[in-house]
Amino acid sequence: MGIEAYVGGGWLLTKAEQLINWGRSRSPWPLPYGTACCGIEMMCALAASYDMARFGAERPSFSPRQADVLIEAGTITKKMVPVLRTIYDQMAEPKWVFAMGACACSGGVFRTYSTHQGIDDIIPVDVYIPGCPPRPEGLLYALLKLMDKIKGDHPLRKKVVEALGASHGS
Amino acid sequence: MEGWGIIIIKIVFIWTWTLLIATLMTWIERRGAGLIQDRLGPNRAGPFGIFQPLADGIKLFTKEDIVPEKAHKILFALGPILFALPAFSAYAVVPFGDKIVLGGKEIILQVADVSVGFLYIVAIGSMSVYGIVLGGWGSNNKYSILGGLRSTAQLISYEVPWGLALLAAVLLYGTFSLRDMAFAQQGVFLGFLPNWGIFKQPLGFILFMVAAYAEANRVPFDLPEAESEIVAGYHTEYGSMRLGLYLFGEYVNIYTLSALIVTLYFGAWNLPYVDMSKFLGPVAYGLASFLVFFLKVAFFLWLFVWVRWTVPRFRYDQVMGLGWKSLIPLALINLFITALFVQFTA
Amino acid sequence: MVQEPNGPVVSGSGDYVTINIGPSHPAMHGTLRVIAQTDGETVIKADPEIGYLHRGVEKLGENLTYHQFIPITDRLNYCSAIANNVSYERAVEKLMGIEIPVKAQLVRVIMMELARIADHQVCVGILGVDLGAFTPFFYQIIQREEIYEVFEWYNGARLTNTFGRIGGLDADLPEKFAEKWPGLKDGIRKANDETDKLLTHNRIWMDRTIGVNPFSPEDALSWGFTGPCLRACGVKRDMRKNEPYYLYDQFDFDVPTGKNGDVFDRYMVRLKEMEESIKIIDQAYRMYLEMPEDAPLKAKVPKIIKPPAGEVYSAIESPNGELGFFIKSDGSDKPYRIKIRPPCYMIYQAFPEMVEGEMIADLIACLSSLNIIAGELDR
Amino acid sequence: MVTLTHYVVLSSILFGLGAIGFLTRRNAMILFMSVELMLNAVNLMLVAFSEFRADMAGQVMVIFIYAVAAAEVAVGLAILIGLFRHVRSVDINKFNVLKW
Amino acid sequence: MDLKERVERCLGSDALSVTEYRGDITVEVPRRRIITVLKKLKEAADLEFDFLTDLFGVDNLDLYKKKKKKKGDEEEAEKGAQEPQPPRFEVNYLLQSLKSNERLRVKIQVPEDDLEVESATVLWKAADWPERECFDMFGIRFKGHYNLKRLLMWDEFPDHPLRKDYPLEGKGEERHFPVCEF
Amino acid sequence: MMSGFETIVMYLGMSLFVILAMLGISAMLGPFRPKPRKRTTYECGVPLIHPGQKRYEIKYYLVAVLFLVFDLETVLIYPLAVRYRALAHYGWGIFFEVFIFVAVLLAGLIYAIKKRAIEWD
Amino acid sequence: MARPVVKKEFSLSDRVYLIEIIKGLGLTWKHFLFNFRACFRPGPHTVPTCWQYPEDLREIAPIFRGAHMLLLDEKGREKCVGCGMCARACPAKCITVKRGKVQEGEEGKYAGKTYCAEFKIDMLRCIFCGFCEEACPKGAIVLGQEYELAEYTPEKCLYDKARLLANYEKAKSEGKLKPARKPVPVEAPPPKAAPKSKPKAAAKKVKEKEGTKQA
Amino acid sequence: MDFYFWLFATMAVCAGIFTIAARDPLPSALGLLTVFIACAALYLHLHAPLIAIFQVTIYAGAILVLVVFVIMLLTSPDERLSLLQANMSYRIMGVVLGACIIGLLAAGTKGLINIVGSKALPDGFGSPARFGDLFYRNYLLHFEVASVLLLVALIGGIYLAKKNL
Ligand code: SF4
Ligand code: SF4
Ligand code: SF4
Repeated sequence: MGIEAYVGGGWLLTKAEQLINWGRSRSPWPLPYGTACCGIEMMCALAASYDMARFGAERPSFSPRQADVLIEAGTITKKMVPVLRTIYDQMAEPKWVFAMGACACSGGVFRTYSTHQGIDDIIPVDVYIPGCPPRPEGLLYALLKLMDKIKGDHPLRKKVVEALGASHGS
Repeated sequence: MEGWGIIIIKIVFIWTWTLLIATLMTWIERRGAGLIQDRLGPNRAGPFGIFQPLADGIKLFTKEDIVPEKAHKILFALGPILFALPAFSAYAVVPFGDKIVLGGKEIILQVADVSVGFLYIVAIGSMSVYGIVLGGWGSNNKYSILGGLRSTAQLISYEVPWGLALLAAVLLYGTFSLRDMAFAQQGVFLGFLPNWGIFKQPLGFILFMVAAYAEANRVPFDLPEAESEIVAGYHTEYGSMRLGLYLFGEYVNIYTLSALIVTLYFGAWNLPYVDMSKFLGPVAYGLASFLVFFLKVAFFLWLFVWVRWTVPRFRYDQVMGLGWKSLIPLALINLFITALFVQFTA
Repeated sequence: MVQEPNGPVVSGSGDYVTINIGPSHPAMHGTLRVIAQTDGETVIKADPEIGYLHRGVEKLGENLTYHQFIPITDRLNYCSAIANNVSYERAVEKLMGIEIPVKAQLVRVIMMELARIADHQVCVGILGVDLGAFTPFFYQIIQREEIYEVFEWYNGARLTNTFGRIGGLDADLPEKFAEKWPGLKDGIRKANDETDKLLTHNRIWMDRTIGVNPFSPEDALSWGFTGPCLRACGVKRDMRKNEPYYLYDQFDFDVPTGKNGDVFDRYMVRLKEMEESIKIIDQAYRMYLEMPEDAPLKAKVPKIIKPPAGEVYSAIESPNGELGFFIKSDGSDKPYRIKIRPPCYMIYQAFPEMVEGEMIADLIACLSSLNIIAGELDR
Repeated sequence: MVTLTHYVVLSSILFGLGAIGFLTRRNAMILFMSVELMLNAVNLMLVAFSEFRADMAGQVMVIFIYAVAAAEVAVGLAILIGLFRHVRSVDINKFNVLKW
Repeated sequence: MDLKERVERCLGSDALSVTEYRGDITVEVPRRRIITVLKKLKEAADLEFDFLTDLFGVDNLDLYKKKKKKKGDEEEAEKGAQEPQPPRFEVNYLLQSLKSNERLRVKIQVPEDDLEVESATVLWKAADWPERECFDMFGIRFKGHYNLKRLLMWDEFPDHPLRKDYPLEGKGEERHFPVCEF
Repeated sequence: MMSGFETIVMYLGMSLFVILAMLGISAMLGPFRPKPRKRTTYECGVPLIHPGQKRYEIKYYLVAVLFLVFDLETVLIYPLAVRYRALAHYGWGIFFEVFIFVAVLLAGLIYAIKKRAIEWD
Repeated sequence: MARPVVKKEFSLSDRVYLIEIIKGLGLTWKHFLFNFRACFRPGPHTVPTCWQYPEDLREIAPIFRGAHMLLLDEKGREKCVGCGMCARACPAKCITVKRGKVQEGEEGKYAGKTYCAEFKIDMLRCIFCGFCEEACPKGAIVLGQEYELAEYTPEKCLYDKARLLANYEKAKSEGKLKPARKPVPVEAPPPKAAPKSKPKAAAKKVKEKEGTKQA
Repeated sequence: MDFYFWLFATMAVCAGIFTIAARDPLPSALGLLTVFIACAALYLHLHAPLIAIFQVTIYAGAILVLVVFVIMLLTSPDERLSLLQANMSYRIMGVVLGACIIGLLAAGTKGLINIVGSKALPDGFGSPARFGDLFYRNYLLHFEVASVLLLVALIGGIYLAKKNL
C-alpha cells in the first residue's frame, strides 16, 4: 500500500527491518515472572548449565519498562490476575509473552476455585510451553521459536502504518 | 597550538573511542560474568557474541518510549540527558597518550590540556548527581525516588573522600594538569620502584579506588540500582534509549575513572624503568604510549567487572558509614601524610 | 484505576512512606508481597500478604484419589519435591498401617537428603543473589543440576519427581546414582567451600548478615518455628533426632545449630546441614549396598487405595522444617480432608516481628534467609 | 566589544530578577533560590571588575562569597525544615504564626 | 504412665473422649473450654505440650450425609432428621511437647450456627495465621484474634472454599481486573 | 588561555548532540501504541499505595549539609595545594595551614558522628 | 521486643575489608581462567558446566517423562484398546478416549478387540506425571523423551491420535524408545496377621466411636 | 568573542526568569542550575577558570544539591506548589522594586567604562598558581575564618535539623 514510497526503497526497508529484527531477537531481556515451580526451572535456564544469556536474554529486569519478554512461569491464581495484567500493560512495545508450564498455559492440574485457567485470556501469549515444569531446554527452544517469530516481523512498516493511522485519526 | 582540524579530529576520535570502549565493556562484562560463573555469556550474536552490544543497542533504539502518566515530564526527559552529558564529556581533559608527531606537527594525545583540567573532572563529577536525582524524582515512583535519593546521597558522600584523595595527589604533583602529573611519574622512586603515584600514595590509591567504585555505582556500592530492594532503582521507569543512556553512561564513567586511576597512580603511559621515547620513533612512540595507556586502563576496566561478580553489596547505611567514618578520616590522614612527605622532600 | 481489595492495614500517616514490595519484585520470589511502612530506611511495620499462589491444593486433594495426590505434593515445596512426596506417602501409609520395607526406607532417605541438599543450595544461592553476590548462586546451581540428573534418572523428572508410591517405591536406585555419587559429593562440597570462601568471611557479607534479624529461641518456639530457622536460634531440634523415622536413629550425624538466629546463622546452619546430609547419604548408601539385590521395595498394597476411616497426622523433617500431613479418611478412595502443615507458613507469620525496626535491605535478606517457598506457604 | 558595562548590566539584571523573585514568590524554596541568584549576580560583578581592573582580589572575594552562601544555605534550610515540621507547608505566608 | 492416661488425668471431666489411632492420641474437649484446656496441657508438669504445631478446621458435612445414605431406610433417615445434628465443623489443635516429643491432637466441635471459638493466640503466637486461614476457609470465627481477616483469598471473596458444599472449581468468582484490548 | 576551554565546550556540544541524536532516533524508531493503562506507575503490579505522601528522611539533608561543607573546604584548599611544593620552601607555614584545615574538617566530622547525623537507625 | 542483641566480633583480617575480597578475587579468577581456556576447546561443549542447547544436548534419562506416544506392537498394530484407564488415572483429567469396536478386516491395524476411536491429550494441561503410563494395562501409552514442545498456538498442543502415533514413529526412528519398566520387588504379605488386622480393628473402633457420638 | 558573551548572557537571563517564574520548585532549581553554568562560562571568558570551576563544583554541585534535597524533603512530586503571590499589589510592588534595582544598578555603571581602561592582564592572571600565592600571602586569615565559618554552619545545620527529629 505504498509504504515503501514513504520510506524510500523496498530493499533498504527490508534490510533495515532485518537489522532491527536481528537486534530484537538477539537481545530479548526477560521479565522473569516466576510464581511457582516453573520459576525454579526458569532459574535453571538462566543459570550456568543452560545459560539463557547465550542468546542475549540476560539482565533479567523486573521493571516492565525495560523488559521484552515476559516469561510467565508458574501458576496464576485469581488473586494474581490483576497483577499480571498490570505488569503486562506496563511493558513497553514490542513485547512478547511466554506461557511456561501447564499452569500458565491452562491451569494444569489445578482445576480449582482459586486458580486462573490459563493466562491467554488475560494477556496474549506468543509461545506456549507445555510441561510441568518444562525442561530448561524446553524454555530455550521456546526462545528460539520466539526468535523465529520476531524475524518475521515488520517493525518499520508497522510504524509507518501506525503513523498514518495516527495522522488520519486525529 | 594545534589547528582546529586536529582538535576536531581528536574530539571525534575520542568520542568514538569512548563509545566503542563502553559498548565493548557491556560485552566484556557479560562475557566475563559468564566465564566467572562457569557459563558462557552471550556468544551468539556475531563471533564470540561480540555484536551483542549492537543487538542490545538496536533493541533499545527500537523500543517504545513510555512516559509514566504521573511523571514530571520535563524532569523525566532531562534525567538521562543530565546523567549522560557529564559522563560523556568528562573524558575531555584526560590524556590518552603522550604525543604523536605526524607530518611534522606535534599532536598532544589529549583533547584539552587546560590548566585546571583536573578540577574540571571534579566539577563534572559533581554534576552527574543531577541526572540521577532528577530522573528518580521525575519518574514519581517510590522505588525511583528512593533509588535516586540513595544514589545521590551515596554519590555526594563518596565525592568527599574522592576529592580529598585527589587533593593529596595535587599536593604531591603540584599541578592541576593531568598531563603534567603523567610527566611527573617518569623515572624511578627510591632507586628501584617506578616513580608512580601508587608507590607514593598507596593509601590514596585505595581510597580513590573505593570512591571510584562508589561513584560509578558499581558493586559493592550498587545500591541505587540494588535490584533486590528497589527493583531497578532510579531508572525503574525508564525504558528504551533513555535507559540506554543510563546504562551507557555508567560504562563511560567507568572508563573515565579507570583512565583517571591510571593517570594519577599508575604512571599514565610511562613504562617502568624504560623510556620509550628514547628508542622509538615519534610516530611509533605516540602509538606505543597510547597502547600502554590503554592496556593499563583495560586492566582496571576488567577489575571493575571482576570485583562486581565477586563481592556482595553493602547495605545503605553501611555504605554511608564506610564513607564518612572510615574513608574520610583515612583520606584526611592521607592528606596529612602527603603534606609531611612533600614538606620533607621539597 | 483498579480498586485494591487487599488494602494495607498500615495506614499512611505522618512522615512515613509506605513501600509496597512485591508480588512482582526481584526479591519476593514472585508471589510474596510485603507492605512495609518505612521511616526513611527503617521499617516501622511490615505487613505480609500471602495467597498469591493459593492453588486450592487441600480442596483438590479431597477430589483426587490417594495416588493422584502424589504429583500435587510435588508442587508444594517445589525446591525439594521428594520430601513432600515422602511426607505424604508416609502419612497415607500410617493411615493404612503399613510399614514399608527397609530397602525402600533407605532409598527414601537417600533421595530425601539429596532433596534437602538441593533445597539448601537454592536457599543459599538466592540469599547471595539478594545480597548482591551472584556468583555463589551459579556455583550452587551447577551442583544442583547434577542432583537433578540423579532424580531424572531415578524417575524421569527433574523437579516434580512424583517420587515413590504409597507403600514403597516404584523404582530402584538407578545405576546413575552409584556412578555419580562420589563426584557429586565432591562437587557439592566444593561448591559449598567456594560459597564459604566467597561469602562467609567477607566483611561485607558479615556486615549484611551478622546481627540482622536476630530471633530469640523463645520467640521462635512460640511462633512455631521448625527446621533450620529454629536451629539457627540455638534450639537443637530436629525430627530426625527427636522423633526418628526411617532408620534415622541408625545414622551418625550432627544437628548444626546457630547462636543468635540471625541471617548469618541461618545461612551457616544450611551450609553445615548440607555436609551432614552428605554424611547421611554415605551411610545410607552403604547400608543400601549391603541389602540383597532383590529385597522388596514395596509393601503389599491393594491396587486401589482405600484406607480405613480414621485420622492421622504424620510429619517428617523437610528441608524447611516440620512438614506434616493430616489426613482424614472416610473409608473411600479419596481422602476426606487433607491438611498440610507447611514449615514456612509458621515461619513466615513471624516475619513482621522479625523485621520491625530493621532496614529495608535487611527485610530482603531476612526473607531470603527464611527460604519461604510460596508453593507450600499458600498451598 | 564586550565591555565592563555589559557585565554590570547583566549582573544587575540577574540581581533584579533575584529581587523580584524574592519579593513575589511565596514558596520558601524559591525564595532561597532567588537569594542564590542575587549572590551569583554579585559574584559575576566581582569577577568582571577583577578582570577589567586586572586585579585578582575580586576573584578571591568570590571564593569567600561561596563560603558565605554555603553557610547561609546550610543554616537557612535547616531552619526551613524546622518550620516545615510545624506548619507542614513551604508557603511563607503560613510562617507568620509566632507560636511554633 | 502412657500419654493417654496422663492426658485423661490432667483434663479430668474436660476430656470428652480420648482415642488412640495408629499411635496418634486425640482428645476431644468442649468447645467453650478450649483455651483453659490448652493452657492446662501447656502447663501441666507431666505433659508440657508447649509447642503448637498446627491448627486447622475440618468440615464433616459429607460424613454425616454419607452415613445417612448408607443406612438407607427411611425410618432411620427420619430418626436422623429428628436427632440433633452433630456439630458440622471441627477445629483441631496439634500440640507437641518439646521435652518428651510426644504429640497430642485436641479437637473441638463447632456447630454451624455458632461459629465462634476462643483464639489461641493468647497462648501461642503461632496460632495467628492458622486461625486466619481457618476463618478464610471455613468461616470459623476466632474471638480475640487481633487481625481476623482473609488470609489466602482476596478480601471480597464471598464464600469459604474448604467447606464441603463449595464446589472444587468454584462458583465462578473472579477477582475484578481491568481489561483493555491486547 | 582560552583555547583549551573552547575545546572542552566543543566536546560538551558534541556530547549533547550525540545524546540528543540518540534520543531522537530512538523516538523515531520506537513503536508508539498508547494503551489505557500502559502509562500507570509501576508498583510491583499492584495499584499505588498512598501515592500522595512521600516525605523522605531528614538524614539525606544532613548528608547533603556535610557534603556541602566538606566539598567547599576541599575546594578552598585546592589553590593552596597546587602551590604547596613551591610554598613549602618558605618553611612550615603552609604545612600548618593544611594541618589546621584538616583539624577543622575533623572537628566537623567528629561532631557529625557524635550527633549520629550519619547513622541510619 | 525481646530481640537478642548480637555482638559482632571481627578478627583483624575481617576488619580490613580487602583481604577477604582479594581472596575472593583469586577464587573467581581461577574460575575465569579455567573457563576462558576451556572456551577454546573445539566443539560446542566447551565450558564443561554449560550445555549449549541447540547444538550440544545434555544427556537425557531414557525414562524421562516427556511427550506422550501411543505404541504399536511388533506387528505394527496399535496397542491401545481404548479402555480409558489412563484417562481415569490422570490427575489433570487431560486425556479423552473414545472406544471403538474393531470392524471386520481391521484386525491388522489394532491389537485388541477394541481400539481407541479418538485419543486426545491436552498437553497444556498434562503435568507429565506418568500415571497414564502406569495405569495402562496394555502398555500402550508411554511418555517419551521429547521435550521441545513449545508452540505458537494452544490448538497445536492438543495432541490427537495421529500426532501421538507420529511421536512413536519419530522416537523409534531415533532409537529413543523407553526401556521396559522393571517392576519393583514387592514385599510378601507379612506372615503374622497382627498389623493387617489391626487397622481393621482400629477402624471398627473409630466407627463405633462415631456411632456412639451420633447417638 | 562577543558571540560567546551574548550567548551565555542570554542563557543566564532566560534561565533566571525561568527560575523565578517556574511553578514547581524543582524545575526552578534546574533554571538556577543553568544560570550557574552560564555564569561559569562567563567566568571562563573573564579569565577566571578557577572560579568557573568552583562555581560549578560548589554552587551547582553542592549548594544546589542541598537545595534540591530539601525540595524533595519538603514537597512531593504530586503536590504542585504553585505559590505565586496571591496579592496583586505585592506582585506589582515586587516587580516595580526589582525593576528599580535593575535600573539603579545599570544607571550607576555609566561612569564605569572610564575607570577601566587597560586590558593588559599580567602573566598567569587567574591561574591556579597565582591564586594559591595570593591566597597564601594576603588572605590566609580570611581563609581560616571562612573555614571556621563553615564549621559553624555545619554544626548549626546539624543542630537545627536534628533538634526536631
Ligand atoms: S506447570 Fe507444573 S511446575 Fe509449572 S508452576 Fe504449574 S504445577 Fe508448577
Ligand atoms: S492407552 Fe492404555 S489405558 Fe489408555 S485407553 Fe489405551 S489401553 Fe486403555
Ligand atoms: S502424564 Fe499424567 S497428567 Fe499427563 S496425561 Fe498422563 S496421567 Fe495425565
